[in-house]
Amino acid sequence: MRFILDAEQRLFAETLDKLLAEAATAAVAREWAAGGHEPGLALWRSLAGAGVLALAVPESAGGAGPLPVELVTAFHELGRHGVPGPYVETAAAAVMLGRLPESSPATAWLPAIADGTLVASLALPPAVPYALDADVAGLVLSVDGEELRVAGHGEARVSLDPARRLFSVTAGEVITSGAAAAEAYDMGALVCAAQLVGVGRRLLEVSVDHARTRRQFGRPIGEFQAVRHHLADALVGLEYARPLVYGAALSYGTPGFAADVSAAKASAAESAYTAARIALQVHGAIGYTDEYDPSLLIRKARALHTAWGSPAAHRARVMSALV
Amino acid sequence: MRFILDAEQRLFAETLDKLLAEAATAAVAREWAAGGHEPGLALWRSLAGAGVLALAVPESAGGAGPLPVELVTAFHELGRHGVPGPYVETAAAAVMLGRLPESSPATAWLPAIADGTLVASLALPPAVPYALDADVAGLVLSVDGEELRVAGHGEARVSLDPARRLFSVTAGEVITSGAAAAEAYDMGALVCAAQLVGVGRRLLEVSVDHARTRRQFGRPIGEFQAVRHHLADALVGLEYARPLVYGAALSYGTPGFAADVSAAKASAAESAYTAARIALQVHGAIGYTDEYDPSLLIRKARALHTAWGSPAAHRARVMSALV
Amino acid sequence: MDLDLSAAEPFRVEVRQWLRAHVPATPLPSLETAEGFAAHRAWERELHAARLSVVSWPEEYGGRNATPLEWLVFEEEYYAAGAPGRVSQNGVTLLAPTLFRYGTPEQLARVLPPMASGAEIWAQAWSEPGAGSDLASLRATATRTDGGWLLNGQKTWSSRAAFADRGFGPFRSDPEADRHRGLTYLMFPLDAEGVTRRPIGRLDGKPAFAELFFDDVFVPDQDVVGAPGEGWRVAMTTTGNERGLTLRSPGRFMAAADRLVELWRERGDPADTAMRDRVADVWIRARAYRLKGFETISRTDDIGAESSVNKVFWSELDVALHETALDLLGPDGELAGEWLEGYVFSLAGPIYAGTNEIQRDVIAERVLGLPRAGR
Amino acid sequence: MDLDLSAAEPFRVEVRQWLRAHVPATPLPSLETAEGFAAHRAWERELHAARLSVVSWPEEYGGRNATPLEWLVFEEEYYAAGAPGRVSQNGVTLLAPTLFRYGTPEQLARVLPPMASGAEIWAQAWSEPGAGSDLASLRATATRTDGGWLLNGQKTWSSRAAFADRGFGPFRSDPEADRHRGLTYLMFPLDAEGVTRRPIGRLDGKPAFAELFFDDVFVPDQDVVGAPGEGWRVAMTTTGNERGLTLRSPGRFMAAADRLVELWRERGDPADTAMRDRVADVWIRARAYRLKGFETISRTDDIGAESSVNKVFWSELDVALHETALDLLGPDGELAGEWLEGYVFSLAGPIYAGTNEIQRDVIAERVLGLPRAGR
Repeated sequence: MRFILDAEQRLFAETLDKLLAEAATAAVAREWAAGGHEPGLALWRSLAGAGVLALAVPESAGGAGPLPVELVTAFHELGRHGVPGPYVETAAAAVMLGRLPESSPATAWLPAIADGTLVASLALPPAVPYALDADVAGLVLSVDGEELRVAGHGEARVSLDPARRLFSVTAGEVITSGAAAAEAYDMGALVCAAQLVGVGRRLLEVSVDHARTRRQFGRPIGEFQAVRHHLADALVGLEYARPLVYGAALSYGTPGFAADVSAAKASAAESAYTAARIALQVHGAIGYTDEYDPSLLIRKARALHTAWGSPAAHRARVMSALV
Repeated sequence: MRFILDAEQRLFAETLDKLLAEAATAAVAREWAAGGHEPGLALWRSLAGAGVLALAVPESAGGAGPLPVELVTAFHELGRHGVPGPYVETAAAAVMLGRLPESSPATAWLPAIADGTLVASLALPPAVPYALDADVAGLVLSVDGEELRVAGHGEARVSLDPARRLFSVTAGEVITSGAAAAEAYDMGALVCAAQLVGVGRRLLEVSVDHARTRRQFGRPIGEFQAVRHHLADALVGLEYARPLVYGAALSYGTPGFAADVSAAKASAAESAYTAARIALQVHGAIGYTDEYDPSLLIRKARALHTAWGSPAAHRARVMSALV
Repeated sequence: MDLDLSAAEPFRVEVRQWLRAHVPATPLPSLETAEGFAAHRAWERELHAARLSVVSWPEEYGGRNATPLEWLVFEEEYYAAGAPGRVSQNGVTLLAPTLFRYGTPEQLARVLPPMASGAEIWAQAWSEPGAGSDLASLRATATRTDGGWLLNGQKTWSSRAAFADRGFGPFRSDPEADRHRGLTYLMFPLDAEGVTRRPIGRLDGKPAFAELFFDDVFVPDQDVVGAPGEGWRVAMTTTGNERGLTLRSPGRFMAAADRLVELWRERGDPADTAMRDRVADVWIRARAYRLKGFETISRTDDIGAESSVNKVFWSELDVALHETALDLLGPDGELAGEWLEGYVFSLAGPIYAGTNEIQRDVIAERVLGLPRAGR
Repeated sequence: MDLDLSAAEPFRVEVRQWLRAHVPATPLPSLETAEGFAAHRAWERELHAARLSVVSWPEEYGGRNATPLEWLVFEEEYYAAGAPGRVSQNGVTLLAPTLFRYGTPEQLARVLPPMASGAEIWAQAWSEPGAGSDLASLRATATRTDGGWLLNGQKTWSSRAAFADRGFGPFRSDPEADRHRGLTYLMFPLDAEGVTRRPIGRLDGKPAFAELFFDDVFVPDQDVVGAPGEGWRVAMTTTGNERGLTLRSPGRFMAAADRLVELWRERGDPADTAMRDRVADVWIRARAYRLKGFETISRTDDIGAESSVNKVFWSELDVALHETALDLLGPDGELAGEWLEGYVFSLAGPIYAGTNEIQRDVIAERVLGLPRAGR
């Protein structure tokens, strides 16, 4: 039993952190929000090059996965850096497609997903009614129960998180009746949980930095006990969401996976949102201002709070498994 | 419109406050808890002499009421001073009995309730399954729907609040089928809400005093922002529970009374319990110690939290009225 | 003690009827856009024509001397009717009370009527990049010059300033005096020579604020509010007022809570008692705030620092109310719309007009009487 | 990274079988009574006979050198089986780790075996009336005398001291030294001449503590732990340990959360999704604490101040868990019983072993690296 990242996994996280720190992700997200997808797609290709997308694709289809622990490790970094794009949706789609029989024509998309040349999105009504960034995706899927369809999309809707561009879908022909929406939903919720913990963690980091340097009333605000205790509470929440996320990743393929994912998503959403509210309170008007970067992640934490199933919905699923 | 106590009502509250301050109520409550009822019953007679019980009894039966505003004013003081005894139950019973036709034999108890010679208790299952202090009461009632019965009682059960001695009842003969449990429940919940706000208010008062005088780390603990903010939060909660309680009292006799009472009880229970948790945190081990007086009210706040309907049950009733 | 609102009933009926006849059937465009700002200004003109823009003001300035109870009733009806947001709010709730206390008769006569009619929309210009909650550390300057003052420096997070006509706020007029002294409270035109304004977006990107840069902006003596050097005291009047009821009237939250109940009825799952419990909780809190309002106007003493108790309560209520709505909407909660706009607006509540941390300090010291923390 | 617990599986099976055969069918009387204390002491003896009283200790002192994972597994099985509370807990989790670090071989050999068998039950004697959270202001004294020390003064809120055999804690040995210096950590018999103990009740009236009065109580040099004057450092080891996992093992909360789910199944209204949501929330938090425990024992570095993160989390979880149970029980929630007893116990969590306010200060300063507040 060794329930911490091993050296290779840590190195992977550090590599992604470095890659993303150099990519000026806040600017990429702002451009993505404004409809300029090129920098974001270039980053997609870089991340694919680092192996991120292949983690969701089985080896038989040109991938390296599915490797849930490595996936959540990667999505934690995607969250920390506020990377825009349908990564959650692509990973969820890839894991679902990877579980189809190899004979299924739908598995033909997998190699292109793994190497980053195919960006996917998907809708899973009712919990995930819109397809994120459907206009950028080369493949938009819609899954309802066991029926997998290729979908068209309408106009973009405006989300609180400007880098999240949501589209209604119009479901087309059934591709296969052998896919399980539950498989996509569980994996989507899991990597979304990891992303949320990353978002919360970065918000805590920048809030601590701000509290150290911002002076009011003649001293750094980090000397005020109210600020200190807010930040301590943010840390406590995030510290306990993380093991739930990794614990769920390790139960992939077992009967407890769905409930473990739900525990992780509920906890990650609550603790990241708490961190966002605290970040806003510690930053004051600076956190409330569009052009300062903390606002990007504050908005994302709220948007992801209800994405891929609300905390209440996931808690209900945990109880269904228990009772 | 003048939604504050008038001069006479303020004087009434001050008179009770003075009477109770001189009565050493904490000692009375401790003796009551140990089975020594004499000081508590003497206080009952003093309060009856000050007109408290008559407020629940109609003029036609020797009382002065029902006067809901004056009742909640009195129960706020009973709560602040931690007075033991079945006051809520007696007031609820009196108001219910007072609405029976004058010809009903059950109204014969009212004059003795008004003058303090008859202590009553009652059970209203399922929300109020036990009769408080039934062994002290000269009249124990049990109401189920419209059926009013005189009841016997079993052995005392131990409550978290040692001054609350609860008894199972064994319902006897039906006295009348014209009583409405709802009338007793609403009035009981209302005065219990007032009592809770009083409990919370006193806990805040003693916590502020403690924070001013208790020194740790070389200064009064009231200088620490965490302590200051806890106490501010306790005040905010209580300041907004009070108008709900008085607003409900003023709606007695109108169709909105039941929902207004529920709003008041839910808010009073939550804010008094919050004040109790904060009082415990501010007092530390002193608040956790039986022989120090704050512990009496800390325990009472928790016991009354679910007495006369839980906050959730009362919120459900508010929604039933709204939707 | 009573809750008899009948004295205000005729006024309630008049207001309700007028609103029923005049509130636009389709919502005005967002007031954080140039087009929406103009539409909201026109709406203020319409309110003013019916003497409903500033009901509690004296008649000579465009009001109708409404009692505090009538003002509360007006607010209830206004928000229950879903009438447009008040673009004149910064002037009416922040500057006007200050003028009533410190303004000269000339200032009252000159400033208030166009404020009441929407002809002049005012922006608050208080915060600076280095001085958010800590007003005493302001650095933008007012320097004495012939017949007036020259403003220099920078203000930021100036509400409404992207489109407003005039601004007001404290400037440092004596750099030698210590923190709370040497401030002077001034009014100035936003289109004056030397003023540069740069709209900045709030949390949803809408330019609800601006940054203001001052380069030798001339302000005549007649636009000083109160005495020069007394700006701290003058400003504290405004914040005291801001933290009372006027900034957030109970009618606003009661109307929002009623709409939330309506949303629950339309979109909620009746079997979801967990969500129902949250809706009930915020509705009860809105009712508590409404009743507290009646209590407040029943008092004859100054509520003073107790206004901080109100600020903490309404700001937390507003956030909880909108969080509940977003959660009720589920995956649609993140999409642009009335509830999301209200949520974004609510998030500013615990921050501005003195953060809730500062309010709790005020409560601890000035309401509860706890010792002042060592600074 | 893995969560493979199979290495501890044989041990789990052994523990489970032993507990199934030995856990009393009816609960022992409360350990806060003389009768219950004796019954719990007898239970410790029984555990010790099976070498299950201190599984992680070396064999020479009565343990079996269990790995940290085996210890976690033991705790899971122990609390899942509903086995009795551990009357020896103060000694085992507070004094023993201090002795392992600072004790002499003679002390280890003399103190640990009777602690392991329950022959000697230890009480913590730290707090004083004027020094709860602020240990550095302790005033009870230890004065040098021939061959040892004389204790004088008062301790209070001394857990278990109403019935225990021996006590331990820091005393002021150098009144001239400043706050953190001049303390000496001592062990002493509670039945020694000069010791007066007065049982005091906790929140439910049960005498879970005592006040201790010392009047020239002699303690020989061999009962000093660590060097004289180093009591602060020695005590901080204990508190560091206390805030880690040993004081509140994950098994305890997971078992309680599972029982809460059971209570929900038996007594909950299936249509009450509001209550179901709260049960789920605390169950998830208990699971998080369990997984965090596996993370903690997987690390090779010292968790140091991060133990404060654990303390805040488990203490709040424990209160929430028991509040949920009481609310689920409705009007029966205030009545004496297992859940109420657990609730009363949980309320001490945010207060003792350093209040949660102090823990948050520690987190802010030593985990997050925020500047130290001006004192």
